[in-house]
Amino acid sequence: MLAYAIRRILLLIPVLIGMTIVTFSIIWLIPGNPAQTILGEQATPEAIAELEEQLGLNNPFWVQYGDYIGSLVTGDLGVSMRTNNEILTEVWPYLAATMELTLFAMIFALIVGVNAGIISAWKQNSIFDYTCMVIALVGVSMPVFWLALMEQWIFAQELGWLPTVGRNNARDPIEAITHFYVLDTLIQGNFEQTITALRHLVLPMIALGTIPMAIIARMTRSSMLEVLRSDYIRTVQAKGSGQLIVIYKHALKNAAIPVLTVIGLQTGALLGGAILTETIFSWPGIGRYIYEGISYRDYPVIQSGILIVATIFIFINLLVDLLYSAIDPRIKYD
Amino acid sequence: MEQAVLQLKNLQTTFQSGRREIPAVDGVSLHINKGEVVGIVGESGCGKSVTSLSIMRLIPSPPGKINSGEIVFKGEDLTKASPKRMKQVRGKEISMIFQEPMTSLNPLFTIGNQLVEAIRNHNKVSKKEAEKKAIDLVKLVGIPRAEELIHNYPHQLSGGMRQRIMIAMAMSCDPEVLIADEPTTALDVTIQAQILDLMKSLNQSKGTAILLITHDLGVVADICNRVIVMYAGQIVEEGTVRMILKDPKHPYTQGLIRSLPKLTEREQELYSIPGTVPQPGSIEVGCRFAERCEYAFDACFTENPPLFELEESRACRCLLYREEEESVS
Amino acid sequence: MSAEPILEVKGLKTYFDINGGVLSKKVGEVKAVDGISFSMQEGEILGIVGESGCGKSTTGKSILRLIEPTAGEVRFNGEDIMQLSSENVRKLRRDMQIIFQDPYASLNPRHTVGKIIGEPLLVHGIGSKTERKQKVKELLETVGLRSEHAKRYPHQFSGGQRQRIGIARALAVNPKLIICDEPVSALDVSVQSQILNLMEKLKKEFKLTYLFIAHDLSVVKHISDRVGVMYLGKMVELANKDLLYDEPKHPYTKALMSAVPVPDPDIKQERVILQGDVPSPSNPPSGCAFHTRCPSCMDVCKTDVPIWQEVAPNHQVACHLYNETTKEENVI
Amino acid sequence: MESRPIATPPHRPPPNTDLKVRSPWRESLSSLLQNRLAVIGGIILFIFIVMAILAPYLTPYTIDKTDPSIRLLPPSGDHWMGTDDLGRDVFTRVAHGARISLLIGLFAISGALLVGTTLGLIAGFYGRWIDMIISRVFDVLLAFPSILLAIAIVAILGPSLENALIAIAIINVPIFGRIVRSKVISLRSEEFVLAAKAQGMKNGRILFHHILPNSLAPIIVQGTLGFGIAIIEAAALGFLGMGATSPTPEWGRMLADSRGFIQNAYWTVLFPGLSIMLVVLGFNMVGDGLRDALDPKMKNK
Amino acid sequence: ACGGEDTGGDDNGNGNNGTGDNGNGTEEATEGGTLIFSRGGDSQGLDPGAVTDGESSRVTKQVYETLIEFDEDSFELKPGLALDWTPSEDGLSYVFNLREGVTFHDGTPFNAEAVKTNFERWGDPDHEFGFRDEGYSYSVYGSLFGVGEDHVIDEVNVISDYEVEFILNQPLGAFLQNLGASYFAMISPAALEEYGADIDENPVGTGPFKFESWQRDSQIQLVKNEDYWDEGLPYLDGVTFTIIPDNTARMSALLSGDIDLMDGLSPDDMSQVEGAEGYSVFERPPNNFGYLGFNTEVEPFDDPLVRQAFNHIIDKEALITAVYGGQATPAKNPVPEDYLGHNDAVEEYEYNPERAQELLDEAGLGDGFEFDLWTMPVARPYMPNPRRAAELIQAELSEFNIEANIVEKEWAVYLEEIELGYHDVFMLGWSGVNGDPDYFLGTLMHTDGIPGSNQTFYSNEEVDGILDEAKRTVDPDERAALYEQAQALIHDDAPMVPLVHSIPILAGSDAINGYVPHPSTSESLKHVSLEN
Ligand SMILES: Nc1ncnc2c1ncn2[C@@H]1O[C@H](COP(=O)(O)OP(=O)(O)OP(=O)(O)O)[C@@H](O)[C@H]1O
Ligand SMILES: Nc1ncnc2c1ncn2[C@@H]1O[C@H](COP(=O)(O)OP(=O)(O)OP(=O)(O)O)[C@@H](O)[C@H]1O
Ligand SMILES: [Mg+2]
Ligand SMILES: [Mg+2]
Ligand code: NI
Repeated sequence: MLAYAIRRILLLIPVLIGMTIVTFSIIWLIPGNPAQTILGEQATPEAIAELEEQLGLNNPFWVQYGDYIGSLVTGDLGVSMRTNNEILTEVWPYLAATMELTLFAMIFALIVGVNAGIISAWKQNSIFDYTCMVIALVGVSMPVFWLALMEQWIFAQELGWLPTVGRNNARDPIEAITHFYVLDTLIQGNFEQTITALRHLVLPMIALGTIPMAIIARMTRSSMLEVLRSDYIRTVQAKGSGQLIVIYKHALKNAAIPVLTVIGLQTGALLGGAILTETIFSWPGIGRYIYEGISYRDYPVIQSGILIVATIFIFINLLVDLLYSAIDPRIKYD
Repeated sequence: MEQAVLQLKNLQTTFQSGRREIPAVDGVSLHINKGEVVGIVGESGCGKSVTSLSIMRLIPSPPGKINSGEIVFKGEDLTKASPKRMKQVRGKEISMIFQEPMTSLNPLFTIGNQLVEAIRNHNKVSKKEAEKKAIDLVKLVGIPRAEELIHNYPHQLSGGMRQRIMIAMAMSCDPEVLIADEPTTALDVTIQAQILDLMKSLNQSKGTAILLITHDLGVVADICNRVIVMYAGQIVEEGTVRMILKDPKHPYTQGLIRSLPKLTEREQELYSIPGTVPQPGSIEVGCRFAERCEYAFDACFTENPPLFELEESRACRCLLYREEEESVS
Repeated sequence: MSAEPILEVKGLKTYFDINGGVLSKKVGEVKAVDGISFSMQEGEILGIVGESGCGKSTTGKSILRLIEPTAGEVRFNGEDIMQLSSENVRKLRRDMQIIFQDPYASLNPRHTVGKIIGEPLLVHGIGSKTERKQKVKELLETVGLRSEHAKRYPHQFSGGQRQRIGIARALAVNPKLIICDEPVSALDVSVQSQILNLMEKLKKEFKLTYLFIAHDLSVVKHISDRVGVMYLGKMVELANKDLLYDEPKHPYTKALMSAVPVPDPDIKQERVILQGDVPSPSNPPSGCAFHTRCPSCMDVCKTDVPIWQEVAPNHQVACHLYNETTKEENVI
Repeated sequence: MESRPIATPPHRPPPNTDLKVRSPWRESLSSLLQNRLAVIGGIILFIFIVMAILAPYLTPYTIDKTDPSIRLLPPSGDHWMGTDDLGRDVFTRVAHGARISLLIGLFAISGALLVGTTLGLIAGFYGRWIDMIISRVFDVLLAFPSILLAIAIVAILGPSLENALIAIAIINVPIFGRIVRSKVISLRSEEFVLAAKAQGMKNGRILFHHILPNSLAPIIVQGTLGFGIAIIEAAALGFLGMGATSPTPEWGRMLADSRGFIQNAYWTVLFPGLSIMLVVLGFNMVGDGLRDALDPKMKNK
Repeated sequence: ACGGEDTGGDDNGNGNNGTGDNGNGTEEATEGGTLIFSRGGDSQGLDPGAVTDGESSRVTKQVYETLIEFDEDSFELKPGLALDWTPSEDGLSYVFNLREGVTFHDGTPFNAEAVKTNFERWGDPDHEFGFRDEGYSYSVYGSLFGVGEDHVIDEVNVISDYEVEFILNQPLGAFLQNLGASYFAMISPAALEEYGADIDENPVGTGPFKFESWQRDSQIQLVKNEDYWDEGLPYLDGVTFTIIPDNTARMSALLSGDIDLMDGLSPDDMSQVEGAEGYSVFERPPNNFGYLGFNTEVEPFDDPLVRQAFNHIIDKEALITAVYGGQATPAKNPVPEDYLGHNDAVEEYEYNPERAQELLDEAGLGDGFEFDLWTMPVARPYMPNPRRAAELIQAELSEFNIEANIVEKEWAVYLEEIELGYHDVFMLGWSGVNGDPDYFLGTLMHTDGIPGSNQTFYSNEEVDGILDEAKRTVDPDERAALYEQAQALIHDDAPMVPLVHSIPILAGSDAINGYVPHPSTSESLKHVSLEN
């Protein structure tokens, strides 16, 4: 298990290096002068030239890449050009905001998706099954941003049930400790604020979680069906175990393996989809951070932002892989 | 006649295919006596597995269903049993092992866990006791190091060992009937010999009746008392091992036996039955073997031959024996 | 027996690397075929039997260089195949063909039967288009199918019919040697005998030589002239079939013979039930590979690899029981 | 054998004369046509394709003729989907948008398919270091959430429809590449490929006559599903202002531009979004159907 | 209230300090409450001199104060941290009397030294608090007071604790006006010392509100400065600036009571706000200029006839209806109305397709042509929806068979490339910061602005001469005359199509009293109060 984990981590190294090359060259290739952006449309050319010099933007590619890797290795993600702050420290609130959102979205997707999938597979070809699968089909076809807009329109603007945007109520701002607001309010014992934080989470969570939910539901159903047809399930039935044991002990664990893969992959989709959801719901997360970085040509922020997201993504997939080997004893020995 | 523990009466099991219902098993009647070993032989797709799964009421539904007939187990018709009752029957009174030892155990649980589950399904015992029982069972099927082995996962075992575990699991509650669906087909001959040996000894020591499904007549000769030959969803011939192997009546059985290359005799050319097994449901009238039969005559294509009782525990579904039947009765 | 052998295999070894460990390095090897030698005369059928995983298929494929062997010599008509360039091997394949076990997997599901059978002709540049068509028809009839079948796709055929198509394909280029890798083990008995008969007929008709791989002893016995028994990558015994079946010498062969159930209630033979399972070829036992299961195992078997020797005319065995020299050496 | 009276020449039914040639593709097609959802999906797609082709003839309006005097009119007989803030007919724009979305999907997916399949074939067939390099590149590309990578690529190339298309093609390359690679690797050890080799075929022939046609099923399925995904991705880029430029009536772009009117003029937001969803739904339904129809597991055995 | 202050000053100060003007009843102003102000984007930084964006000055305006302040709703000057000021005859020196008893939020006193430190920080390239190595730059300072050789402020001398003298090396007509710009606000020298380059996240000024916290892309919290020199002010306990990028979403947040005041109300949503009980709309006086600029160096836009034709083709009224929701006035000059020197006599090119066709025929392009129309990717106060505007213009031009290919670039690339002249025609605008016409004309139309702020590449020696002279002239009337003359010339050359002076709109709850939007986009909220 440990050897397997180490092996998997070592295998990540070339990917990580590849990623840094990609992130770095993306930025290097982007047209536009960051100095101009920093100074804005009403800046003088002299000021721009001066700033370029300071930022070392005139060095050749490999020198800049070398510097970049050099500082990455020491844990230095660079300094945001927009804010002049260390990205490593600055990024946390954004990251936490995104993580809170994606976490909730994933939990939502999992709870709804897995259960819908199980029941659909169990009651194959029932009305429930058909309804669920049609909903799931529509779900996977849903453009996140449109869903988000529609939700906002209907539930926030027309019905006024839930807040339109943001993470908390500006009148009663949540005091950030970990920047996971739900957690923070719980730590502080301010349950009223917990409710506020949760209310703000509902719409973006559903918007972001719908596609993974649909995909998970479909995946759970099909892998459940496949497992339910397998020989060992027949064995379990033949020895007289009850339906619940068949489904929840034997079938689900086996069906979980492909579902886990989907979850790992969907986390990437979530992190990517966050950029859209966060834009619509004014969620100050990493997606917005990168997006703002792009429009300000904030090179270090784009580089590091994308790198952070991609790293999280591959580590989640690593986690999924390790989880496999926890579930599936065959993997350890491979 | 001895007392039958299990009796199938005119069992028909169909599968929905598009709009058609295709009978995979079409009017099978058979019985198994206490402590007896009955073999079912037949070519691939003739309905052997469907018959056995029907007994366990494990036909995947949809698309399959038991259409008609009775499955009488000790006087009780299992086709009418509630799911709860079936849960009791399965594993405790009738148990089953399957062809593929490689895929028949859940790969994600230890052997011990799966054995314990089987034991605790029918016996109110603590986990500890169940585990002890499991170790005993593993020992019973002739695997050394049982204490260690129950902590292993199926993939750590060889095919033969897995099949032994399957047998152990099936024997965990001393069932009255053990259905074994091609238990050795996937195994090598030397391993097959081990498994057959084991089954024989269990049959002798515990008196478990065994319904052995196979397509290997050699296996039948080795272990069975009585043989049932199936062809295209129907029983075509039934009799004791000796009768069937030494004096087959049905042209199909005859052909089958003649087409086997024999280890013990010398032969120039093998006999072969022309043609192939018909798709289930493709023949509506007439003898299902008629197309391949060298003795077929006109009536074979227009009449459905019944199963003629030829002598005690001997029957044959062939119009050639009509007069004989008539004369006998 | 004086003629040049058509196929001569000497010390053939095929190992597969096992990769693993942290950096996916080679951590071991599967000795799938571990030093096999035999030769075949033209027109002969050599059967090879053995338990699953003992390396039968790998032997067959290695001879054709479908799998690159690790070491050894394969002489076909006196020419060492192992030394040929891949282009020459390609050309040589006109003379050596293979029929596979699985009639479902060995035919390209997207090609018509006509294309499947005609393709070898095409790639070897045999005949014009119409000639090839004609040849395909002939071949189909030769193997007992109808010429109209050429337009159909494999999935429209039953297993036995598919195996006939596979045979027709192998025959298309008029090969001299056909390696049959368990051609009947996926088939039902009644169909199996059809195919066996067909193969025998073709052999006579086309003066073929077969290397016939199977795990069913009775099938091998039925069809072969000589039979080799493999165990764990090694040949343990090779003899004329009657000799082998009547007087098996190697303890493994004996056990194997006795384990085959005979469909005759009158024959109740004494079974030699072997203990345990076949060991893994990635970690074969020392000495004689069979010593872990051998009922007549001696000390020497655990340490020394028995040599492959002729103990009787046309009867080769690798077993210490028949090795006077080793015995003596051991005694000393 | 017992001597049984053998009947007069048995008149057997004529042997099975069903010699209808049923190619695997035809069979897949007919099973596709039996799949109700797939047919519905096909109909949806057909409607959108017709709409795309006939877009200029469906309405008397053009996509760019502005008329502030009729801005933000609700749906009516004249304007089936109302008008937008510049007084343009929303239906006309949605219909033209179908053209754009379908073309984006078509080009992005064909590009990705071509490049991905080629790379996948090479990697899977030749193995060794080529496979190693190509696979690592795929790994790296797949390590980025796709939309993020697309955004980054558009940022390099500059926002425009063509560049969005290129970005979407690039992010889809490794998806196709991987599928093809793994399919090729599994096919490489299939017996029929080994048989082809044994018959003395050259690599090129094996690759293009045996491996490629048998890898098509997953490529087709992924192509269909990917088509829908590409349309969503293009719309997402358009929504973020990184895709189509004005006055191109690209759906995502239309959504972004009309976002502010959702309360006053919901139709400007509802219809473009609904169109995206329906087209993608159509592709998903057909793709699912194809998957079932082409799934080799359902056939042969 | 805010009485009792000594209205110092000369002709510029008009002593109108909050009482009277705004009828929102200062007397019954309730104290307390936190105002939630929501806008579309975050501030870039909170060092007023180092930022150019409105979202930053909106906040710094609360924390910092300038020597001279503008009147509440215009660019009229009035005392700020300086009570009065005396220019020398030749316009080369100014002496400022500073307000006494003012302390920075960190407790250090505001005095002449502080003024000197701040100005030197902006003007001296090597100043220790310049933080230029950390990426700081003072670009507005540079464009208003010049950099390097052109630097206008020669010296800043401390005469006494509360008296400071500015020595200029040439007269600068807009000098005092410049000082009113929110950029030149006084930062505590002690804080500069303490925070160093982090000063832009730890603002310490003298203003009515103190900085409390800033969560990037989320919110900025300010709290009341209890020690504010203007007794009794501010009324509010604090101000929170939040961000909701989308205009409509922001409005619904307002209508649901989540926020009190919002910037950037979409004109199409005005009716909603007006229809809602308890909310109203605020209009900000126009102080900007949106235009369609030609690259006068490329064909066919080097031909004034074509440029004039475009002026006749574009229907500003339609533009204003469709894109500005009526919230804009058509522009005929670069300089906004009400500005010193705005030439009202210039006769606007009216919407006249026939005339346009004539001009095009005359230029030999009657059959149409094709060109690239560069469109801004972001909304600006002068151009709330540039894409829509471009689509409209494109549609109008297509009537003349002129095909405009809309080109979109990312904002930074856009700015960079139009400076380099890659474009044919582009859209842009300009916002005033100091209420002075030079900031519009000198930057946009002078040859010195090439390459740089003059992206039309318009170069007319005569205009250059007039603008140079006006810049050096101190007398307002003389300057006005010169600028009017320049505008007439520019109008004839038509290097651009002046589109609009837009009227940005805000919306707020009726609980807000005393809020007066200032033309410069940022206003102090010290007179604002919230009814509970
Ligand atoms: N789940 C199913 N759905 C549809 N048809 C089925 C199903 N299971 C079995 N059948 C059909 O029922 C018939 C009998 O199948 P069965 O598995 O009983 O054959 P068998 O005799 O056990 O063959 P084998 O020797 O290959 O195991 C076959 O023709 C098969 O097509
Ligand atoms: N490509 C491969 N890579 C690694 N190991 C292999 C490979 N092919 C075969 N082996 C191993 O080589 C050994 C011999 O395999 P082979 O297929 O030759 O056996 P076989 O005798 O044909 O068995 P069967 O009767 O099951 O067909 C087995 O242990 C197998 O696991
Ligand atoms: Mg079966
Ligand atoms: Mg094999
Ligand atoms: Ni006979």
